[in-house]
Amino acid sequence: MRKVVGLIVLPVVIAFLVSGMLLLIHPFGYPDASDMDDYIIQNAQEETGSNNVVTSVVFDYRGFDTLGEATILFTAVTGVLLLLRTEKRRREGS
Amino acid sequence: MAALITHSPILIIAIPLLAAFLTLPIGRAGGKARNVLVIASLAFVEFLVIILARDIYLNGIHIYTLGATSPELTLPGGAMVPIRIILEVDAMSIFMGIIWATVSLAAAIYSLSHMARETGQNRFYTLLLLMVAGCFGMIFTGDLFNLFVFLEIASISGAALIAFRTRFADAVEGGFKYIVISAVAGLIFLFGVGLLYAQYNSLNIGFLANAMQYSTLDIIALTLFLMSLTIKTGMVPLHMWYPDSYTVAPANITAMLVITSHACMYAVFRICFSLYGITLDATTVGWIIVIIGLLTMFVGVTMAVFQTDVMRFMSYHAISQMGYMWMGVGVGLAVLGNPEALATYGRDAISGGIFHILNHAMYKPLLFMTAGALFHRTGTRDLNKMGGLGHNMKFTLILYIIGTLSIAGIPPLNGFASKFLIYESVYQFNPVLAVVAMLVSIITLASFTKAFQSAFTGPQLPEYKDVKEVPKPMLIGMGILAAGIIFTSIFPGLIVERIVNPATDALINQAAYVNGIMGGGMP
Amino acid sequence: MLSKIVRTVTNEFMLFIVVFGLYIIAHGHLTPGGGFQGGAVIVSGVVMLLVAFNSQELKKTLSERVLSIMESTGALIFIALAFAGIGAAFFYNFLVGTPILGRIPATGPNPGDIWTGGVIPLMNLAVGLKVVAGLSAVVLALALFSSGEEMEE
Amino acid sequence: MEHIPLNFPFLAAALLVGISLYILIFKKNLIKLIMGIAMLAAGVNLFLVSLGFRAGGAAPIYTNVTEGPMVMPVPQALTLTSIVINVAVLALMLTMAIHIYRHTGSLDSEKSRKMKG
Repeated sequence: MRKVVGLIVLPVVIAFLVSGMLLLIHPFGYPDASDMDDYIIQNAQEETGSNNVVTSVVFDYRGFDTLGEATILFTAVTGVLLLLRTEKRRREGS
Repeated sequence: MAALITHSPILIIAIPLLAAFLTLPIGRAGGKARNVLVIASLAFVEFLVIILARDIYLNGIHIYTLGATSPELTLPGGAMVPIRIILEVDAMSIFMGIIWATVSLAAAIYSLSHMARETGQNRFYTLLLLMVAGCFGMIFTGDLFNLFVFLEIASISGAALIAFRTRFADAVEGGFKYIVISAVAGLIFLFGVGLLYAQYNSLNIGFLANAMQYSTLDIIALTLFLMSLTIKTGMVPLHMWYPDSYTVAPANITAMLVITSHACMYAVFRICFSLYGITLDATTVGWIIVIIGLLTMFVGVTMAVFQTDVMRFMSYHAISQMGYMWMGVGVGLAVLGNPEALATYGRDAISGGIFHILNHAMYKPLLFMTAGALFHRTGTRDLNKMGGLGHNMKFTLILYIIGTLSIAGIPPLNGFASKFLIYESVYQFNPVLAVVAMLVSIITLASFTKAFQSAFTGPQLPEYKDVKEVPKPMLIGMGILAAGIIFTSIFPGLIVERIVNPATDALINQAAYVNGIMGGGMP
Repeated sequence: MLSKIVRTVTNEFMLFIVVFGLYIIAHGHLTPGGGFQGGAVIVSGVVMLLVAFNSQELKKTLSERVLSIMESTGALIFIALAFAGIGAAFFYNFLVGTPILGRIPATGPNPGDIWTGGVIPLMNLAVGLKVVAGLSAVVLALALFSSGEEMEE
Repeated sequence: MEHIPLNFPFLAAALLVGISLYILIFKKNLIKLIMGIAMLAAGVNLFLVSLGFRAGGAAPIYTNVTEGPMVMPVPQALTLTSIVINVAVLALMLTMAIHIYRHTGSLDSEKSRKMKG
C-alpha cells in the first residue's frame, strides 16, 4: 500500500516543486523585494556596532531565533544524554 | 505591575527557559529543590498568562518587539517593513496560552509522583520545561521563522520524552517515529517560509498578510504549510505514527503532547485566517479542511473501537476528537467569503470548534492521566488484564467517569456544549456533516463504556487486591483538570462569551492583526 | 588507543585547534564566524582527541559533570545577557555606545575594531562555550554507550 | 523564460527535496531514513541561502570590503539556525537508532511494523 501511495504522491510533488522553482520564483541573483535587508545593511553598523552584518542579524535583529536555536541545541544534548543514561540506579527515587 | 504586563509575553516564554537551564545544576543539589523550582516557575507562568489575558480582553492585541528601544516599536524609523521579531498576542493566542499553562501545570504536578521511581529525572524536568517554553513560543510569536524554531523545540523535547523509558523497545520506536515526522514536517514548513520570503522579503505574519497578492507561489506555500502542520496534528492520511508515539510516552507527556498538536492546529488557523485571510479562496480550503476533519473523526473512532491497549485506545479517540475541531473551524473558513452566511452560522461554527479545543484540552489529558494512574498501579496498559480496579482506586474511578461523560458529549458536561454548538451550526452548512458527527459521538460513548467496564467494574482480581490509590500529586494534577471541566460545564455561557467569542473574533478579524504590526510604527 | 606518536601529536595539535576556534568565536562580529562556527571547530578537536585516546581515557578529563556545568553556565550567561536588556525590550543591545565593548565603528568599510558590537561578542562567547560543552558531551556519550559504559559519574 | 539557466541553485534544491522524499517513502533501513532527512535538510538550506544572493554582491561584512552591492544577510542567518536544528535532530535520531538496534537486533523498520493495528 505504501508503494502505491508513494508512486502517486512523489512525481506530483517533484513536478510541483521543480516547476515552481524554475518558472515562478525570481531569477537567482535578482530578488523581487529587498527593503528589509537593505535597511539592515545600512543600519547594522550604527545600531548594533558590529561589522559583520550577518552576526548582527543573528544576535541582535533576530536574536530571539538564536536564543531558540541555543535552546534546541541544549534540548538535543539533554535528550541524547537522557536516552543514553545508565539504568543501574533504578530504585533511586526522590 | 504595569511593567510586568507589558513584558509578560516574553516573560512567559523566557521563564520556563531560564528554569530549564537552572534545573540541571539545582537538580544535582537535590530532587526536592528541583521539584520546587519546576512547579514554582510553571505557577508563575500561569499567573503571568492570567494577567496578560485580562489585559488583552480589556484593550486588545498585545505587541512585543524584541530588541527594540521600546516594546511597541514595530516599524523602526524610515522602514515600512518590521525588522525585528515581534510577538503578537491576540485573544486567540492567549486562549491557547491559558489552556497550555493549565495543562502543563497539571502535568508537572502529576509527574512529581508518576516519575518518582525513574532514573534521569533531572533531564526529564529540563525537557518538560523546554517543551512548555517551545509551545508558548509557537503560540505567541508573530514571525513565521520563529514559529518553525519553536515548533522544532517542542518536537525535539517531545520526542526525547516519548523515548524516556528506554528499557521498552516500543518506547524508543515511538520516539523515533515522532522525531522523523516532526523533522520532515518542520523542513517542509521551512520550505514554505522560504517561498514567502522570496517574494515579500519579510517573515512577519502581519506584514505578509498586508502585502499578500496570492500568486501561484503563495498557493504552493499554502499547500506546504497545510501539509506539514496537519501531519503533526494526526490528520487521517498520515495518522499512523500518532497512536504509536502517544501510547508509549509517559502519561503526563502524552497529555502535554496532545496540546502541542493543538498548538500546531492553532498555527494552521493562524496561517489560514491571519496570514492568508480573504485572499485565499476560502471555500475550497474550507471544504478541504471539513472533509479531512470528517475523515479524521470517522477513521479515528472506528480504529479506536477494538483497541485493547488503553493508551492506544485514547490516542485514536484524540485523533477523532480533532476531527470535530477541524470540521467546526473548516465550516467557518468555508463561509469566510460571504459575510451574511458568516454572521448566521459561520461564526458559531468557529466558536464551536474553538470551544471544543478548550474542552478537549481538559478531558483528554485527564483521561490520559487516569490511564497513567492505572499503569502506575498495575504496571500494564492492556485492558484485558485489568479488572475490578474500581474497588480500590475510588478517586481515579470518579475522575475517569468525569472524563468519559465529557468526551462522549453527555448533556451536563462540557463536551456536550461544544459539540452541540458544532452540530447546530454545521447542520445549517450541510446536514450530512452534522449527522456523521453525531454518529461518531455515539460510537465514542459506546467504546468508552466498554473500556470503563473492562478496567473498573467486575470482580476484584486476585493480583490487584492490594492495589492502593495513586499518590497525592497525581490526584492533584488530575483534580485541576476535573475542576476545569466541572467549571466549564456549570457556566458554559460565561466561558463562551468571555473567552471563546473574543478568540473567534480575533481569528476572523484579520485587519486588526495586520494593524497591530503596520499601525504600530513610531519614529 | 592509537600509537604513542599519534597521541603526542594530537596533544600538541589540539592547542592550535582550540586557539583557532577561540579566534573565530572572539572575532565573530568582525570576520565571518561566531559562536556556533568556532564551537564546532573546537568540538572537531575534541573528536580528534577521542579518536586518538579511547573514550575511557577522555572520560577522566572531560567528565560528564564538567561538561554539563559548562553547558549550563553558557546557556545561563546567554539568557542573562538577553534578560539584561529588559529595561527597553527583551533582547535589547544595551552595551552599544557604552565604554564596555560599545564603540560604534565608522560606517562603511573599515579595518575593524574588536572593541565594538556591544553584547554580541559576549553572546558569541556564551554560545561558543555552550556548543563546545554540548556537542562534546554528545560525542563522548555516543562513544561510551557503544563501548558498554555510560557517561554518568 | 530567459532566467531558467540562472535558476540552477533553486532547481538543485528542488531535486534534493524530491530525492529525499523518495528515500523517506520507499526506504526501509533506519539509517537510510536518517540520511534522507539529512538530504532534505540540505535541500531546504540550499534553497534558503540561494534566496538571498544578489548578482555581483559581496559578503555583507564591512571589514576591509571593497565598495559594491552586498548579499542579503537575513537568509544566511536563517540557514545558520536551520543547520544547527538539523544537527540537533540528527543527533537525537541516531541515538534512538542505536537503541532500536540494541533492542530489536536489526535496523529494518519493517520489524517495527508489528505495532500496527
